[in-house]
Amino acid sequence: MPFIPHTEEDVKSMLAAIGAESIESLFDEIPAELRTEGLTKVPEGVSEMEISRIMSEHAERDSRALCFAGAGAYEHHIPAAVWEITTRGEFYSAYTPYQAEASQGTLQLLYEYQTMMASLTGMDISNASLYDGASALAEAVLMAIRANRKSKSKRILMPRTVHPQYRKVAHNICKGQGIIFEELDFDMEGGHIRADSLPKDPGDIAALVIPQPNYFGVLEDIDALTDWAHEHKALVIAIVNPTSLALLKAPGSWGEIGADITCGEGQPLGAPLSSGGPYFGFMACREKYVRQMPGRIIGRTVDLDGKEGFTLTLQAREQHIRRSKATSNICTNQGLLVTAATIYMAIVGPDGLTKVAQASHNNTESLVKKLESTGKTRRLFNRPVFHESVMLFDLPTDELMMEMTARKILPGVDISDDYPELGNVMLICATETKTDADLQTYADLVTKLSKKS
Amino acid sequence: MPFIPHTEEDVKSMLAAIGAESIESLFDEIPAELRTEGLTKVPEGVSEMEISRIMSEHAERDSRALCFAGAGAYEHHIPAAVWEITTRGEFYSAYTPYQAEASQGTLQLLYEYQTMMASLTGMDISNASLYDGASALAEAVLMAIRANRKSKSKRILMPRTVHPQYRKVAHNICKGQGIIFEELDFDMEGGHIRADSLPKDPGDIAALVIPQPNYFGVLEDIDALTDWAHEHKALVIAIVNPTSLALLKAPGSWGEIGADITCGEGQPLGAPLSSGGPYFGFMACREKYVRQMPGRIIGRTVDLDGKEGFTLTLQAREQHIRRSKATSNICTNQGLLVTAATIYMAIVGPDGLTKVAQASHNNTESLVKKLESTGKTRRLFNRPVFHESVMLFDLPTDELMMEMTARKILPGVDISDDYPELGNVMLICATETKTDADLQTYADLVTKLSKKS
Amino acid sequence: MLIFEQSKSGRVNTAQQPANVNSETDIPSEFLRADKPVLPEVSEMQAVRHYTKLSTKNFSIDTHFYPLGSCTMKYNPRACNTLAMLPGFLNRHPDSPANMSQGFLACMYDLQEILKDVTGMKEVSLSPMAGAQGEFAGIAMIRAYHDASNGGKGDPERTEILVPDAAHGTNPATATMCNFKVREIPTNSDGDVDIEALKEAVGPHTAGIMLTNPSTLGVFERRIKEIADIVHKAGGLLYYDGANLNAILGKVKPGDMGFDVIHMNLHKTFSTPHGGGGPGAGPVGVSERLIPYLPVPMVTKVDDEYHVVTEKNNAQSIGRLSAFMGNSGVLLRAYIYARLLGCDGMHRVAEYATLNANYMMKQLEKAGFELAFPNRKATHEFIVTLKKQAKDLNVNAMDFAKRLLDYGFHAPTTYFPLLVPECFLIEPTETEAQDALDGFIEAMIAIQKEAETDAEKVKGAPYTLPVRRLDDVKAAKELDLTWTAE
Amino acid sequence: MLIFEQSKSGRVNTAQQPANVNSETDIPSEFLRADKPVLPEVSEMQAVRHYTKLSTKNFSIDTHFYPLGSCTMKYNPRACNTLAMLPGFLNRHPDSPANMSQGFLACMYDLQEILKDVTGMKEVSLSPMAGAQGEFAGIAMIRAYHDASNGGKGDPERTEILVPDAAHGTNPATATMCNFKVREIPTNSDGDVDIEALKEAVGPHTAGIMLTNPSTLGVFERRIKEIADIVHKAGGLLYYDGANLNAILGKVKPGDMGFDVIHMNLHKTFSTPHGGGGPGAGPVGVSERLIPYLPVPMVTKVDDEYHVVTEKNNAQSIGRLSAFMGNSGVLLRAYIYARLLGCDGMHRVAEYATLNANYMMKQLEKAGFELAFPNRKATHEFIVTLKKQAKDLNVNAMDFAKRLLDYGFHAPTTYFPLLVPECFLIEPTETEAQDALDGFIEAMIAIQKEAETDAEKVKGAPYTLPVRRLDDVKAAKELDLTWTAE
Ligand SMILES: Cc1ncc(COP(=O)(O)O)c(C=O)c1O
Ligand SMILES: Cc1ncc(COP(=O)(O)O)c(C=O)c1O
Repeated sequence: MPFIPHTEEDVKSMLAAIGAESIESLFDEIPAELRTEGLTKVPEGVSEMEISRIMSEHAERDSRALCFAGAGAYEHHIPAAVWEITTRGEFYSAYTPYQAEASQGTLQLLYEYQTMMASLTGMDISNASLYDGASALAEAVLMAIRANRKSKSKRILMPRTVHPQYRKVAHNICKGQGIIFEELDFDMEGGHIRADSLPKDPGDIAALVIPQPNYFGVLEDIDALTDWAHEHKALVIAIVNPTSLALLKAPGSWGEIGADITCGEGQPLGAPLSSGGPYFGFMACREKYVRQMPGRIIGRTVDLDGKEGFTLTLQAREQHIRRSKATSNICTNQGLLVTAATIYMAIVGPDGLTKVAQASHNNTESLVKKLESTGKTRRLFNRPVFHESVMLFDLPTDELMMEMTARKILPGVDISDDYPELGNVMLICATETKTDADLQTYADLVTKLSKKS
Repeated sequence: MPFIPHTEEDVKSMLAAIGAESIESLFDEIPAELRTEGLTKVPEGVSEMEISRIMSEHAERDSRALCFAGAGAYEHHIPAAVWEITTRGEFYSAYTPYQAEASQGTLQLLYEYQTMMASLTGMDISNASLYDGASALAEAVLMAIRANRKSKSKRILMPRTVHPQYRKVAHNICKGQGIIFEELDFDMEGGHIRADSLPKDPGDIAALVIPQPNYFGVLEDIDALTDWAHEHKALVIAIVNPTSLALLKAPGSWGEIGADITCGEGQPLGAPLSSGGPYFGFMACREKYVRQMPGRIIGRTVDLDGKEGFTLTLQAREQHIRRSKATSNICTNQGLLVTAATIYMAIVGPDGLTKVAQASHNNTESLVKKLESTGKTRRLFNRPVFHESVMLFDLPTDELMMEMTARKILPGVDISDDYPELGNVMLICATETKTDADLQTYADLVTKLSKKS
Repeated sequence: MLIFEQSKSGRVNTAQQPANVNSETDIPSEFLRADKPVLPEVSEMQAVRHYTKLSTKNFSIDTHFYPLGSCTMKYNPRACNTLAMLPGFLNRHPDSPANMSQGFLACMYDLQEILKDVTGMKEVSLSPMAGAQGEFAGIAMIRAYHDASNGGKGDPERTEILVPDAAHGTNPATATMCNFKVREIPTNSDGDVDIEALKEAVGPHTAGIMLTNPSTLGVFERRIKEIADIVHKAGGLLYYDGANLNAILGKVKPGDMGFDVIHMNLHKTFSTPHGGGGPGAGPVGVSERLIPYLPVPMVTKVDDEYHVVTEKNNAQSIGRLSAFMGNSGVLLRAYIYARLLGCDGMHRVAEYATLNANYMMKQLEKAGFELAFPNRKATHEFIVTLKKQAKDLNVNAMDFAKRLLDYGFHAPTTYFPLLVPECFLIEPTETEAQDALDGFIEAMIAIQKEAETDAEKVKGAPYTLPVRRLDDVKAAKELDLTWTAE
Repeated sequence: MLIFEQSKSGRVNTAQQPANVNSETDIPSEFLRADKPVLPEVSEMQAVRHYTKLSTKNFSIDTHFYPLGSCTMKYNPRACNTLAMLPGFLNRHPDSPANMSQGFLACMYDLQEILKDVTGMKEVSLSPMAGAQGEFAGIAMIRAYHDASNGGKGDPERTEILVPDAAHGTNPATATMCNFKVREIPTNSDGDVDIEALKEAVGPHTAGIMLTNPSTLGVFERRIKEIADIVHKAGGLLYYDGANLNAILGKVKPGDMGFDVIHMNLHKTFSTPHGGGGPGAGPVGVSERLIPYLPVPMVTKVDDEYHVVTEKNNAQSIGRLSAFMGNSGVLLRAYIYARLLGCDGMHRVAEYATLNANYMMKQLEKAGFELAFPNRKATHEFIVTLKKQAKDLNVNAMDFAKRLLDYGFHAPTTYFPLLVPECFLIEPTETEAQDALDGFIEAMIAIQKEAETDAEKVKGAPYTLPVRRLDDVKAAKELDLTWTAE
């Protein structure tokens, strides 16, 4: 019996202790007419040996492509130590640290994580994770509505330069509560939100979302946008790539007084691509908003002997205490990914992260140049980018995708569906994992393909 | 600086404390004329990211073949838990447990291992490992010479059914000490040593080596051979496959009084094929010979408070104490592999190991039948086998090898070089990892190839 | 010591940095960061040592019996981790087209099928990232269903979700997130829903009810069919909180009980790791009428090829709740687990989980502990109330919990459900051997003796852990949420 | 508790057994086992829990500073493990033909080249499985060389191997295994070989000398060239015990010092893990004249293709010492480590190892500890002698060692080399940060104070480990080497 340790003898002695005749009799409170005949579509059990082979074959089927796709999920090098430690049983198979004394490992790590994220984002405090970047944005919006005491509105200004899936998720999660998202269109030359295109008199708005870099990889005018929002009593929700923060201005320093809430996708910090998850959403904010923050927060305190220790705190915001009045319904979050991220940041360090960011930027710039020199594609927007760029191709992007993937190259993400006005565009990304030879391979293939067609 | 934590400031303060001007000056006792210009053939350092890619490419180049080779290295399923625990830092990066109090994890595990191996082999005691099966045989021979007080000779009877490489290693290691190996030839029908072919009056011999199963996979007449040796005052050195011992008679029960020393290759117990190593040699013996045993031995004892604990014991046999009079020069052994083996045996258990052994036997028998039914090959020997069999092919084995490996099938081990008298023979093995479909694939290919030629 | 306290400015791990990076950036300075972020500057070894040592300060399934009620802390097979982390799976970009994804999608499709069978629901979407997000998806579907009623005109009256008072906090919190009002339904003394109160509560304002069955009180709701009828008749839908699915796998299916929508906690029933707080996975299954509203993406199979279904294909869907396909790696682990168990193994889960719970319940009762529902069978969990101890000895459930840690056992769930005073919700799970159960029972008996003879000892626990009892009040009052250099 | 004490007859891990095995065996019963072997019958979780917990009872590099002299306990980069365990490497059968092995063989070939460069030797064979087997290979080559001298007639007079008294036990033990007599050479008060004694010892019976340089006394043998000349002139060869190679990487090459043969401990200098006692790898390098005798297999490269060299190709080889190619997986780890370090990194190893050792030596001296060789520079290690403490306070090196464990430091090597009384051989390695060194020094100072004020406390140590001081005498007298059921 897989994973069940009972011998026949155990069962007998346990039933005797219970005073029951059979295991079956323990289920006699379930009305007979509800009892099922059993499972019919679950296949027969296989041994670990068999499933290992099945899974290895599945994994090999989708095997490693040279990946130039980003769009919210980035291939970075992850030090081997990160997951070797993260998957140690004591982290991997522990529950949420409700019994603080028996969970000091996880709790101290989370406190360290909060410190790192607060510093990276330039915010006062950080929570201990949300599900992913998209849902973190949704939670940030709900939080902003609660936090902005100066505004009575449920209007959120949402640039179209925010990741399209994030916008959908924010909408899907927030719409029940009547939140209104008003889209801001972008400048066709810069691929950014022009500060001077913002309404002079926007009325009562709760918050403005500012992505940096934005979905196109482009850098927004964060200072002007932030100040504009604050002038109009709106809060600023920054949505950022954490790797970029080693290089780019922290949201806490945007404009005159900085953003109010920062959120984003934590995946670049040590989480493998892994088909889109598990990743983790991060969220940080100004101290004054801490009681509006969703998710778990760890505090440092002392024990009976005055010794330093760590514990979950401010639980009165959470569903298990506040129930229908909680700041969010989130309970299980993405702890293990935060474990990996913390170890990742500790190993890579501030200089390492800066180099990862810079190398990713440099590689992308270099790829863009190589691609442009094929004469078959060009950079669409003229603003500086972080590590992604929208390329306009001569040939149809679905054809490019088909031909390239057949050669085990993922050439980028086709964003023409989400932005039909842009034409044959592909969002490309070359992180630090790419060599010059890799970039050249891509460019050569473009040349070859376009010749063919 | 890879793996060096010093900052420039550290270096300065440390040099100041030492009173040295530079790191270089710390080397001034090395005569100047000996100082090297530096390394010239070591390539420039690469990052972990770069080496990861290099090694992944190397690994993929040799990627997984359907393996029907055995001959001393067997593909078995290894539960995932085995290496996940074995590579935990506390096991992986610990030294030999010289400080017993700080090594109870390793020591208790080794004590458990000794218990398991003693029981599997039917011997009284086991050491904590030697390098591999071949060198364990060499050590067993040297030990037998020391242990056999009734014999003054340095003659060892060594069947040709022992693994050819093991015989070479035993010879290479023992020849310095003047050990004489006398080979026993095998029966061409059975592929075994016939007890009735043994000399009536062999003279003074120190030991007889008995392999079970032998190199051909064939089961030897262990009882008769053992008793013959003991009649002639020779010790019996059993060399066995540990997986087979779940099914086959333990050396401790061979003949009237059992073998005296048992050794073998531990690889089947949880070590991956891994190009031939690291594996581990095991050795077990009768209690009376314990002081002749090479290698480390762990004993159970008590601490100052009377609490149970474990420690290295009988160290007076070892080189670090006895120096030139030690039972062997072995120091570092194969601890981590023993860790894996112990966890492997604990997870698989006695019934599991029996099933692994039986399934491997059944699969090999079934493969032999499928191959024979192609009409292009036949089983060479008529004696029962464990999980290997010598097959005589119609077509040349090097051709078979070439064609099969081109199709990612390793059809077995070509043993015609070591046994030229046998003709076009291949030693094949199908462990529990093979499915019926795998066996059929092999047979079908043989049919196809022989048609071609 | 915190990792920051081991940090030294200028220390770098060269092996972990991309080489030859031109650091003169062409990004205009207005976008750049001026200060260096407070990340540790430690060697790789220092980091390894620090986090390896930290890990050993945790209790976990791999080290301790962890009878945490409602959390299903059972063995997380190591193979599920190893196989889900094969490079082929880890390297797949979520936007890879279907031609590069057949291996992954096949697993997802098969998992959907398995979950349909297990729950008796008609269709399943895997994407919710934990139980609470599954709940959100479920309640959002209930809203979408009502909104589409009356020929698309909707049913704006249906503003209430009914929730038993024993429900998990995520249930009411979810209802609120979907803008429903929450109305609590009381529990009767046997742990069942108070049917009379339910009858009074339902009406044209009832959008639905959220139920856990077996409930978090550790008993099976026997009149579930009646409840379903009452709610359905009133025009409401039934939501099944699948946190306790472990108790009934292969015995009874939520679909057969009359539920319209269910979420599963794969990190409970399908033994994916809890990871010190996640990640989880909370797939949702629905009855026929809710199929159009399922969250995307899902996976379909057409002529042996697997495809991803998105908003484009399902216009009525409540949409996506994550940027990609939820916690894919968790779903892979659950799939592997399901295949390892197979049909037979899955039946046994509920059987042995129930056997273990009833055994512990009986042995604790024999030892003099008071059960919350002495007349009921335990399901996969049960409740002991320590209210007598609290009153007579001034030793409460928290004290018992902390003292258990000293005995090497993780404490059961305490103070939940809220309606049982000084409660211990105990869930041993099917993967624990009788020895572990007996060890726990003996510890409880020993602590009871201590409480009687030396209450202060129990109240001062734990003594043998990395820290003694922590000051939660100080933590909340003098917020210290990030480290700063002195 | 032992794993056997958790065992219960009839418990099986179904997931870990091949399915549908026909257990009616056709093997004749005379060959079959009658009894069930004493292997534990525990669940997978019980095994995981047991061995996970056991692991935490160890000190290790991943958890503790481990300044074990002569053992080079430095950080074992995790990537070396992860990459060496890629499925492509793990699944390769050792008898795979070259066409299925180019990836693996390329690594082995490159490693040979790197080791040649590092040692200054002409050719390298990777196959010995640890230092001691490397020594065996080396001494066997020296024997083969002498046997082939005199135009093949041999030199039967050469029966002696010279070994300094500070040598590691494997040196004399190896000489014995190769049937040489061992003659010890004394050390002078500065830690160098006593040259006069050496001159007296050499002669026509001298087959060779085994030297470690820097020696295990932590000092560099300054007159090495002179020693080489003396031995060579007498017709003997020089063997270099490479256990201390870490001290001189890139600074001086054994080949340039005049050595004829060397073994390396890759599990020291090349940071492959010690694994609680192995596996290691002990490749050997040789000067021109010993090339023909190198052990097989080796790897050659012809036209960009890699081939395995065996006895067939090298008739004079001392042959193979393992069934296959030695500890291949260890060699892979060493190769990865070498590539990560590269040329520059390798130079730095010796530099920072030496810096750390000299720093500790000076700080301990300042704190009042007595150095064995106060007039010498430390190499990568150095010796403190606690003979005064033993005499005056009755607190010996073992007591200091055990007490250090309580302070969270692994003890240095004690009582080796044998010629320094009450010695601590301290090797910090280059991967330790100054903080760790300072922590150790402070602990030494604290223990010294304890020894002065409360000697019994030190003598009773350790107090904070899983067990207190163990009774070794009982262990050896009342042998208990295997568990048996009561
Ligand atoms: C009864 C019940 N419902 C819902 C949940 C919420 O699930 P999750 O934590 O996965 O969001 C839990 C989890 O603890 C639970 O026990
Ligand atoms: C100086 C010296 N020589 C030789 C050896 C033997 O090496 P191994 O343990 O790898 O056999 C050691 C190992 O401790 C050593 O320190």
